[in-house]
Amino acid sequence: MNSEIYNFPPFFTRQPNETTWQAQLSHWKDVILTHSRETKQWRLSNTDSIFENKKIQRRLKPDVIQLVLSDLVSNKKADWVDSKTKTEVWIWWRSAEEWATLILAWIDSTGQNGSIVTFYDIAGDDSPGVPEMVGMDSTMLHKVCQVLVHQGKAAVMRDEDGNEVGLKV
Amino acid sequence: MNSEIYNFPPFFTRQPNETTWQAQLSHWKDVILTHSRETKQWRLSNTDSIFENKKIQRRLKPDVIQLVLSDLVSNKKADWVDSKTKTEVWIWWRSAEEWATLILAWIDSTGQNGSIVTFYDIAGDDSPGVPEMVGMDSTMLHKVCQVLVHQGKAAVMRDEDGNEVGLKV
Amino acid sequence: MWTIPELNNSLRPVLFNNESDVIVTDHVGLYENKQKVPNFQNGRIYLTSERLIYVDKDSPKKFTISIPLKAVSEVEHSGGFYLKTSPKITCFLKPEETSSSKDSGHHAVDTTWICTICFMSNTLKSWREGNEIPKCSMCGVKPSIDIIDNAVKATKDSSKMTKKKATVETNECPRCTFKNHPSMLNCEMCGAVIKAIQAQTVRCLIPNNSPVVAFRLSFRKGGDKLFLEKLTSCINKEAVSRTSEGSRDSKENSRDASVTPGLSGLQLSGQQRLSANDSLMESALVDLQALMTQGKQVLTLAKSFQSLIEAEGGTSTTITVSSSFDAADSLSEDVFYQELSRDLSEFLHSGVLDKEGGIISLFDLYALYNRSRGYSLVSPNDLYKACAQMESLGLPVKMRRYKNGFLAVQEKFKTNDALTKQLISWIKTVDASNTKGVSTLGVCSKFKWSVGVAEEELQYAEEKGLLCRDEHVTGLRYFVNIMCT
Amino acid sequence: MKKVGLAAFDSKKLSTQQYNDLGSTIVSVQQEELKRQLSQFQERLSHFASAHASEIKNNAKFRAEFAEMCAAIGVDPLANSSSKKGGRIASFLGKDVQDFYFELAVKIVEICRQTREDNGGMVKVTEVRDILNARNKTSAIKVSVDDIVTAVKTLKKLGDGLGIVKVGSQQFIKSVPGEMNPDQITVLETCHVLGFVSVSLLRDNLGWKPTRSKSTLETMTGAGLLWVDGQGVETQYWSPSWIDDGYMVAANS
Repeated sequence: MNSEIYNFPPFFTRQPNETTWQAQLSHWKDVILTHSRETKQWRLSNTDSIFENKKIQRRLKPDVIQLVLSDLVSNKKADWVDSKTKTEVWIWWRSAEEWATLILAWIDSTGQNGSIVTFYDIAGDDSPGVPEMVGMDSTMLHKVCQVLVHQGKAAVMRDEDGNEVGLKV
Repeated sequence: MNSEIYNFPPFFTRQPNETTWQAQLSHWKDVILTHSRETKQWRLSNTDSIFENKKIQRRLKPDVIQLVLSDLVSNKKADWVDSKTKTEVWIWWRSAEEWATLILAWIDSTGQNGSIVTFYDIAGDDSPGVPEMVGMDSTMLHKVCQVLVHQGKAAVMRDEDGNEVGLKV
Repeated sequence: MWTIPELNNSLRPVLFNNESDVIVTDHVGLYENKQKVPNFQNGRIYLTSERLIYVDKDSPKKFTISIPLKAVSEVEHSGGFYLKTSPKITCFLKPEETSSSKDSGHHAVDTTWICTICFMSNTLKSWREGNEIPKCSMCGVKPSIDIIDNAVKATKDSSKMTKKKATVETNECPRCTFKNHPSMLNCEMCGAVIKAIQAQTVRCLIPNNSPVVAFRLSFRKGGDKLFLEKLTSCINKEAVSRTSEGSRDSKENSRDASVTPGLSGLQLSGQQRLSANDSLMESALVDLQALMTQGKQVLTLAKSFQSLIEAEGGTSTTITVSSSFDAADSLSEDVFYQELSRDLSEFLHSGVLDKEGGIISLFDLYALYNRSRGYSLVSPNDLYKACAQMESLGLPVKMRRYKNGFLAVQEKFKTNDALTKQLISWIKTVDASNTKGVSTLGVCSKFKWSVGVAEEELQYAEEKGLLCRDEHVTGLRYFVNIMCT
Repeated sequence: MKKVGLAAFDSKKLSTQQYNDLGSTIVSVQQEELKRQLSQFQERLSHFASAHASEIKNNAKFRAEFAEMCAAIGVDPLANSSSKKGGRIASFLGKDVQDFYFELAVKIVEICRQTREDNGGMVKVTEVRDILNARNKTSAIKVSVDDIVTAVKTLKKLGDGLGIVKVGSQQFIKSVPGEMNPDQITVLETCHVLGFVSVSLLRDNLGWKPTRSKSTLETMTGAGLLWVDGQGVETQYWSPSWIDDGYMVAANS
């Protein structure tokens, strides 16, 4: 994480200068994405501790946090968990497309082409699964699979009561 | 204590805002100097009643009192009685130079030029002495006399065992 | 007869010690005898208590001239209403001024010559070429002509030499003999004028037009009647004051000789002081003239009360600079603003601008300037208009408008970016690690700016992306912007 | 007959005592006399000023000297002890209504600058009025809130940076740039009731969530608009306008 910026007090004040503010937003984007990747955090709430740096006693004001999150969403780096309340987002530190290719590569490398692969296999907690995808949120995983279906590379398998269970590549 | 700010509750809390804190310090300086002048108090301890306003149940915390006293000293309005323990100060609500000129004026007006004037005459408890100097602490009086000596306007007279007794103008 | 006056950096004539402005009118042209003086056809004419000064509009430094009122014998107004030409005021010059046109080469000189017979040194009063050769006062023998000539030449050389030596090396002050630096105009110790500015005198403006009998002022945009009225009153006053000069003896008020010691002395001196005060108040405050003449004494009396008041804890507002500019309603609209603008520039350069760190907000300038005037105050609108013209008048100061509408006046040569560079480099030295930033108060104490100016300068740097801000409960601080790299 | 020995010593002590008493009485008597004379001089000077108003006004050199004299003895040359009793027009030294407002504008700028560190650049108009009227008690004219508002309006010409801000029923003079957001205005308004606000008070009365109150209060404290009192039952944020007369002491010293 770019610690120099994160320990820079003005980083926690909304900058009135437009160019500086845009730069500040993009720095916040990097900080959040890196943080999520390193801590394997798929969801981020607007009260997450990332928005407070106790070491320099600075924290981002609530209204500014919303601006940062909306900026993430508009840059397709995150999606609102609930677009009405807008209190939490899913973090795409890798885009859905990148995750899709990773799944395909994993399926290839484990020779499971053509067989049915359940969500659990891909990202189950204690299953080897796709590297770095362990514990991915089901909604996010669902969206990644849609990408594959959309690309015609896989079909979604449903169990008896119709909720999606796995993929067939 | 008539000044309104003395009855303003936040006056007894160290203000977090730097600018407000500087204003608070200077108000405390005025309050203390006026208090000393009115009550003819030459010394002020860090447990003096001035630091507590019972009417509004507010009192200044010890560490803040030290800050106020050190501010007085750095502004040459007070001297530490003992610069190690720093528990008490002498209050210069008139500077040593001002007191010196007052002594000279008093000596002139009472026609004692050239004669020996003892500390007791100047500031003895029941001697008329220089107006407002009655009961001045000997160390302070000594410092004032040093000013006169330094200006070459007077010489210090010592008794047999060498401690200073009076002035010769 | 014409002298070239000195202009200060706001292109206004530098007034002598007790000289004061009376009136100024622009769009005036100058004639010598009957002819138009080229290059002197469009300028401002200043009438002061002692001089008439013409300052050209286009090239003030080159075409500026002045003439003492003493030289003018009478004044006449002509033209204007029925003639198509603009109204004029003709000033006739005193005869004897014009007649001293003799070649100054060998004007009268006092010399001493030594008699070759008895070696007696005889002094010779104002000897001229053709005079008859004097006899020696001791032995009555007439010396030969060349002895007299050598003596005359010797005294002339020595006087010229001493005069030159005196001014070049020592520049000694006539009043207190303090040896000033050669370039000093006023003595550092007592402020007396050492070198009357070598006012080159010019015989006539138009070549070989002398003797100049009169000069004429042509008023292209009016204002002549008012100017005439003020000019005639000045000339009459000039005449009156010259005759009474002899009688005004400045008697030094003698200090009471004996100081009786002791208690009775105390009582006596106290009584004397009180009665002296009473009599002074009695006589001085009778009418304006009395107060004028005894002004100095009354001022010292007032000052003596000052210490008493301070002991009482009252505040006595000390007025720093008094501005002699008079917003008398006699000036036309734009001349008023120009003169106000120039006066503001002079006021700022009397130390006020330095004290404010080179930039002063229009609010603070308004308060300080009006405080220094004391009376007939200028309105905010007047001050704004005057400041707005500073740059176009070529004054050393200019008005600046910050982005959010804040107005200030600063030195002309200082560019905005130069100020910002200065600010940034200071912040970098004070907070090299860029971890604590600077507060507005810190900037104020460093650059001697007011809080308002400091905030504007910081925001200007922020708008440029050089600084960024940190809003925290302890207050607002500014850091060097590292987010944009 | 001169006393000798111990007796001489005693009497000497005695006489110095009387000597001193006499000395100090003389000093204090003269002090009183001087004070009487000073007020007489001030009176005469003001009277003289209004009697010779136009002459003083037109002679620039003398005017400056006269102003210096007034300043030295505590007569504020800008004060308008009008010779016409009452009424808005101060005809001291021939000043008309305009001069009255310019003078007022000068003092307003000075007061804003003086009290800025206490109140963050927001001073109540009524407070400015009290300071002005306390300063020249002798003047026949009492400055009103409307006078101050008008004077501030004339200052508009000198650029943005000084203006009137309405907070509920109260009017403030704001001498710092930047706008106050609605939440901050509401906080100041709520302070008019008790002098302070707190997070719980804002929650109970305005239904504000603690995070919203904390953030607004913190910004306002950072801007010097509120003082913090940490010794109440809960942190209380006070409006400096409640220091009130305290200003007068500060303003006068």
